Amino acid sequence: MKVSYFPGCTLRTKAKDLDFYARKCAEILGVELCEIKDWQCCGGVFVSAKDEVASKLSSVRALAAARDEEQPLVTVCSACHNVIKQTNSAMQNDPDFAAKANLYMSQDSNASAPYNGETEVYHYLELLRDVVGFDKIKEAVKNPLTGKKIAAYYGCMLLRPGKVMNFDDPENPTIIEDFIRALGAEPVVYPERNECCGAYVVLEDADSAKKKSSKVADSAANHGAEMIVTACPLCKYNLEKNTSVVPVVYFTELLAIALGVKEDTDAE
Amino acid sequence: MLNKTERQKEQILRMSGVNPLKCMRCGKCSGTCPSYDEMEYHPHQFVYMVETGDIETLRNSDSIYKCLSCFACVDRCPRGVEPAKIVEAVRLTVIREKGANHLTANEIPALLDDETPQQLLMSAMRKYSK
Amino acid sequence: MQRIGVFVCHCGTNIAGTIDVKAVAEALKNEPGVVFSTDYQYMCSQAGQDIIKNAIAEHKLTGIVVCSCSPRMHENTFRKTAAAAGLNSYMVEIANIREQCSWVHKEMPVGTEKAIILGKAAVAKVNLNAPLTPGESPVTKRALVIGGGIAGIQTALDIADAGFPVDIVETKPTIGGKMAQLDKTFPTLDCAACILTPKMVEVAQHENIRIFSYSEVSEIKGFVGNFDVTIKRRARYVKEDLCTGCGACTEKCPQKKVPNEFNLGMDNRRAIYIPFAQAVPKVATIDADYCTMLKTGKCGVCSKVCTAGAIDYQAKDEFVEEKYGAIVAATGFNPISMDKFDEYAYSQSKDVITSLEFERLTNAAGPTAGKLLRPSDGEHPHTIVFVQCVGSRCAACAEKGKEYCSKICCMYTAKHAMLTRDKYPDTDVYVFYIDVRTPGKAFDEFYRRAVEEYGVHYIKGMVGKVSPEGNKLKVQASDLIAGKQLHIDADLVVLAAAIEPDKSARPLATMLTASMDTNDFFTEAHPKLRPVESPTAGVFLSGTCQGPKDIPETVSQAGAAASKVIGLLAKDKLTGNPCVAHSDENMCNGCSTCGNVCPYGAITYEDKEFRMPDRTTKMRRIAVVNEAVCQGCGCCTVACMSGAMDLKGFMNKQIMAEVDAICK
Amino acid sequence: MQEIKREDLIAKAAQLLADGTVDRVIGWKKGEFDYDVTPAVFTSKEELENEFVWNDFCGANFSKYLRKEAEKTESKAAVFLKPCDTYSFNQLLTEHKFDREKVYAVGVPCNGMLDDSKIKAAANGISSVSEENGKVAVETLYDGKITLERNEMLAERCVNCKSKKHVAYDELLGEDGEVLDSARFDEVAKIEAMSADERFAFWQNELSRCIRCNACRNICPACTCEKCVFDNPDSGVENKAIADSFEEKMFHIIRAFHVVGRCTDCGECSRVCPQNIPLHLLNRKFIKDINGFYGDYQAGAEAGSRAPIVDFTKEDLEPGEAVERGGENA
Amino acid sequence: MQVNGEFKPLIVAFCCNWCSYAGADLAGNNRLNYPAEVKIIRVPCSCRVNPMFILRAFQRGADGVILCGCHPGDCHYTSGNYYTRRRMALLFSMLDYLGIEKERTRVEWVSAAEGAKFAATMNDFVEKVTALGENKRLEDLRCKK
Repeated sequence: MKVSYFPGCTLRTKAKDLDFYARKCAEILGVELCEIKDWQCCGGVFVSAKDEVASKLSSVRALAAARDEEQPLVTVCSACHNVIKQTNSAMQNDPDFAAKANLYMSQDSNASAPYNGETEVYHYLELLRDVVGFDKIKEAVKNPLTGKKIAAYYGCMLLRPGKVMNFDDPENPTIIEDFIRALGAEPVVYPERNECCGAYVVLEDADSAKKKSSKVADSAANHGAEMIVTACPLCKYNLEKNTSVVPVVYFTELLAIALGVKEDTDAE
Repeated sequence: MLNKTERQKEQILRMSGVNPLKCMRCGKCSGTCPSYDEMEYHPHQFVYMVETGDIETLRNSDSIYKCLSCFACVDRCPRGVEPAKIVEAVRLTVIREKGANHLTANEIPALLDDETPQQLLMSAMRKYSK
Repeated sequence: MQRIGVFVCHCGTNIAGTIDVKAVAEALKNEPGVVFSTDYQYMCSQAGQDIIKNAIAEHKLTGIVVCSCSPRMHENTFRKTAAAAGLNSYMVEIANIREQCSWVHKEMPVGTEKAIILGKAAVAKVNLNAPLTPGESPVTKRALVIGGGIAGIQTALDIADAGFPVDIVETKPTIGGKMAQLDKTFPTLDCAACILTPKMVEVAQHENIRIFSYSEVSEIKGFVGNFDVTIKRRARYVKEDLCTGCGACTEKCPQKKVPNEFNLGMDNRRAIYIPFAQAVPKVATIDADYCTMLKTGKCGVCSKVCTAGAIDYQAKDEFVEEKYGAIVAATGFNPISMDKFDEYAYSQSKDVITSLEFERLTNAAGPTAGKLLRPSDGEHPHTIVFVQCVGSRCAACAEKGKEYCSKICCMYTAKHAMLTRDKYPDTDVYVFYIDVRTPGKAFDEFYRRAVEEYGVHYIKGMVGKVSPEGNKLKVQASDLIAGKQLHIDADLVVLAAAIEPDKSARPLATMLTASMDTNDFFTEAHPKLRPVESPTAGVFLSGTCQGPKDIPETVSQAGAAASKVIGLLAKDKLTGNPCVAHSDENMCNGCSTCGNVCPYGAITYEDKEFRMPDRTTKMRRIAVVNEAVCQGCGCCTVACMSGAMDLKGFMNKQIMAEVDAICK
Repeated sequence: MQEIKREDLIAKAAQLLADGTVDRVIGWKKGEFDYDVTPAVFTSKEELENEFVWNDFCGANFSKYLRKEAEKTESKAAVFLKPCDTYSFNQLLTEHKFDREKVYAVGVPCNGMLDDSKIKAAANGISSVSEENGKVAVETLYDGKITLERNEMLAERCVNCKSKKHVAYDELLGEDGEVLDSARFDEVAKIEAMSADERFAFWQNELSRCIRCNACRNICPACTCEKCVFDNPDSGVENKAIADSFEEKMFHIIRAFHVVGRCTDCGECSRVCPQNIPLHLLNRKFIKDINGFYGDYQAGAEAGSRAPIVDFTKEDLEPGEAVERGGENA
Repeated sequence: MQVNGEFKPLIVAFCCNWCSYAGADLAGNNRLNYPAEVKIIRVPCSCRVNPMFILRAFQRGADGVILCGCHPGDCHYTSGNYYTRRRMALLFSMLDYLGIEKERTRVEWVSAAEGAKFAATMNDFVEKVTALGENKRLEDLRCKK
């Protein structure tokens, strides 16, 4: 299966691992990630104001590109996913916004047909769950992570707003836990897993971010987690910067270890 | 003619798409908010104060920079009010004013470390400056 | 030619303020057929009615037109007036010059002109009216009550006491409903079982009441006074007439791991069970989903221990057909699912429970024998947080919960908080509320006692999130009065879940052709004046199937529904609506189109011999309307190409005469 | 030219009479002119051989005759039905208009019938019409023999034939055909595409020719009322002559509306109209709308089917949408 | 009809007894104004309205005809308005086909609780019909004053 792929800014720089292993694992699982040509940064965060148009255009371009290829659009980074899915929803449900965005887009040198929200947007995890299937992943696992107690950290961006993301139950998600189980490890369920890490406020109020990150990491540790997995570079940064109780890894790395693509440096 | 407060209110409501009259003042947003203690004015107050036109107070408060946009209040509100969107709209009315950027490019290098992801810079710029 | 009298009402200034009533009376004098025309202050008053009666006698009127308020208001009044003066009731027409004229137009000339036209239309119609006599249909003197909770029980008892036979159909193995699961009742704190179970016994022993438990209504046909109902009696694999309710089988059954729905799954029962000690009928039931014998054919322990020989593994669903004159819906409520409110961690912690579960936890017959213990570890909770309005008062756009107030939660939460503090003074009890709504006799006093005498902490604010950490539930909430965010380490969290109509109500409403609102509560015939009747004749509403209610309200509505049923069953015959369809057999060609559109199946076809002009005879298929079944919608009249089918009281030519008068 | 021969029909009819299956046969016989074929009842082989006609002018749909014919005696009558006639046959059965037991239906394949008005337009002073090598040969008083292309002389309803398949019969002569994809709604769509003013002008012009002869109603297999509303003084719409242009419109709207969901599109109304008003375009508008609004429905395709006008779904479109859609269809 | 040089349309409104007629009453109770050109005829159900009545109204001088019934699904007779919906969809489409202005006919669902909707509907309908002017295409000259 071929899908359009939007890596995002951080995956090219600080979060290369998140990207690298996503591609490697996709190959093994029979999914071809076709990187969108000339993609532009999503902006890192969705600005909810209805009159913010220009800041959402990079997402619309990516969506339109995927539409032109008749492929769903896949992202790995939680933030890109959140921005692109919310933008897509606005294109579908806010005709005023869609009209303005299409007007901007029509000025592009290689403008394609007006975009009206036709593309389906998947997070890589959704791809694993809904397209590949966790059962199939379980079969593909070469190095099961047996005995490992791993805490899933969703943060806020994968789940909310729930009606738009439509990713999982925002109050009691299970997708990453199921993913962890498929890799042979034991998921640790803890109540802070869907709370915000402090996000971009770290530049504004480092203490606030520290407080939030600590709460998350402590909660995971208290529930016996040996490791936290996340899909978001910013979550990883905040958790690692502010806490040291539990190591934090990207979910794609974990997948790569289980599939035998990556050496488990922690093993033994 | 609308006076300044009324204009501001109307703009905030239009940008955010929020109808504060739907609020039943249950306070679940503030019961939910992870940044409650960092804020001078809390999510339910944002909704109420915009409704009553007490907007300047909000614009002058640091509270507008404390919201994480984590959308927990949006998801849990039983009335579909979406307080986070109103916080964002109030903040935008401030930073869209000339010279009112809350974070400028010059301030950034001092805030960085080796691990800072690009995403953080992008989103902080998006949230705090125009 | 008719002799028509016209009576123009002033309705004080309601009509006369905008319409020149004298001019209307004067203008209508010249209409064809009109022999008398007058006006009066209040036509509906005794004096006004006397004017009409006198005029009928004096001018030998054959028809009257009253220009007044809406016919929905006083058509009946004036029909009775006419009848009292010896004129057929259906020779009366109303011109609505109040709601549809004087109240919606401001200028006197405009209003007056329109009133005259409306009057002319009514005169034109009366000119073509014919006296009508309502048909009669017999009344089956038996009532059906669907639902065996307190609402159904009370309705059934009241009807039965009046001397009419009643059947109760209950889906569960026992009657008793939600009230049987409650511990105490507010605001008097009577024990629910103490006041309910005697009534259940009374039902069981009443000579006029039959209970079809473990049964459901599968088909309803017919109409008021003459319903034909099919009741499906689900196989319970125990012969009701033989079972003595000794309970030996329920003790010996080896299948012990069946979630006990009576205790909301907080403990287990056997595959053969009697829901609770005071069940009525006190008969065991085999749960086919769990019974090893029924599933695999191996076991048979219950049959061996049953000395009465009541076990019957071969039992099949049975269908009972019965006729009823009236049907009462009493299908009750359930708490809504907490799936969309998992920020309260209901699915994540056993110690987050609903209020109904709390009732079972404090009930002496419950899973903990009445001791308030945490479901997770059986420990005594010291800090309890109650959350009100969970799923009630939600906006539609939030796409979760219900828009309405569930009405009973404020009071039962006060009750729970008070009883907890009373029994366990070492507990801290918090109640998070948006508003405390206590309209009701001794209700607010009750709530204040919880605060003032029992020291329950009422906090205006809402819980945002409940996080299970260790053996605690971390409750994060707002305190809007103090302007603080609170963090409470609770041992037990109790959610006041919104209530919703039972799922069986919607298919039942379809069978009854009774209407429902968007929340699936039954609609009443009139929200104020006919609150216990459904708009469908012969169908009545009892209890929470009509809207959220507490027990005293339910019981009073149940009694009111019963009195309506008794009023209906007391009649030997029902006079129908004479404005029914009628087919002119000389014009009907038997094409069957009318029967296709009749919502009531009131039209049948038969072959009839017609005498031809040449003295031969000819058989022809024609439509025949059952006047007792026809409700008078008139759908068939339009389906009929030839115009053979017409509607009495709203005949083609009458309506066309109105059109002509209006367009003249 | 018809594939099935006159002789075959006569032989079949004679056999049915001879073996007592029926005691009369409804068929066609010659009228005043060759193109003026009229329905007739035959009771003997001799009558059949002398008068029975089967040619390109046997357009008449006999279904409606069955209502009266089946009532006459206890014995059976045979009837010849072309494919399009069988739809009317079924529709009449759906409406209980005759006793199926009293009819023996013989299906006959049809190659399309000719429109005498088209021939008359092409030839003056016709003395005879015959077939010659698949063409139409017309002897005229003034111009001698004229040869016309058969396809060009076909009746409109045959040009747009909806089905060569018999949907009801006791016995079929020859081969059965298929339901066809016809272009019968093209003309309706063309009118829909006009502006409202053009449509009004078009119909004003067409309907103003109506002389209220009632031929369309009387021939219509769906018009089987004991008493037509237009003949009934109590109906409120009775009228027997056109006194105002309103009445032209009302008569034709009501006539078409009364056969909504029942009209099989047999085209008899237009065939018999002496003023050549395209009445089938009113019926077809309803059929086209029904197909578009409620899904394809062919009246008479199946006896006992429920017409969309006496049926509903909860999701039906609103009348306001119907009017908009009607325009968009254009 | 011309009143003082101004065109006042004549509107016939057929209202079902259970919902729309009550809705019209409620508009009255709440004193919600609408033009006096609207004259209501009470029928038990919208499905009682025969296309002949509508044509009759136009013949006799109406400029617009509106049918009001219970919302689909809420018919007092359970299904009457569903038939109305089909009949009128087909009839209105036919009128449109004949070139009769489609704004002259309308079906609206008005519940007993929708007094405001009734008044708003009538205001809107009268406005639309007024804009069209007199009914010429379905007039009967004999009925002209």
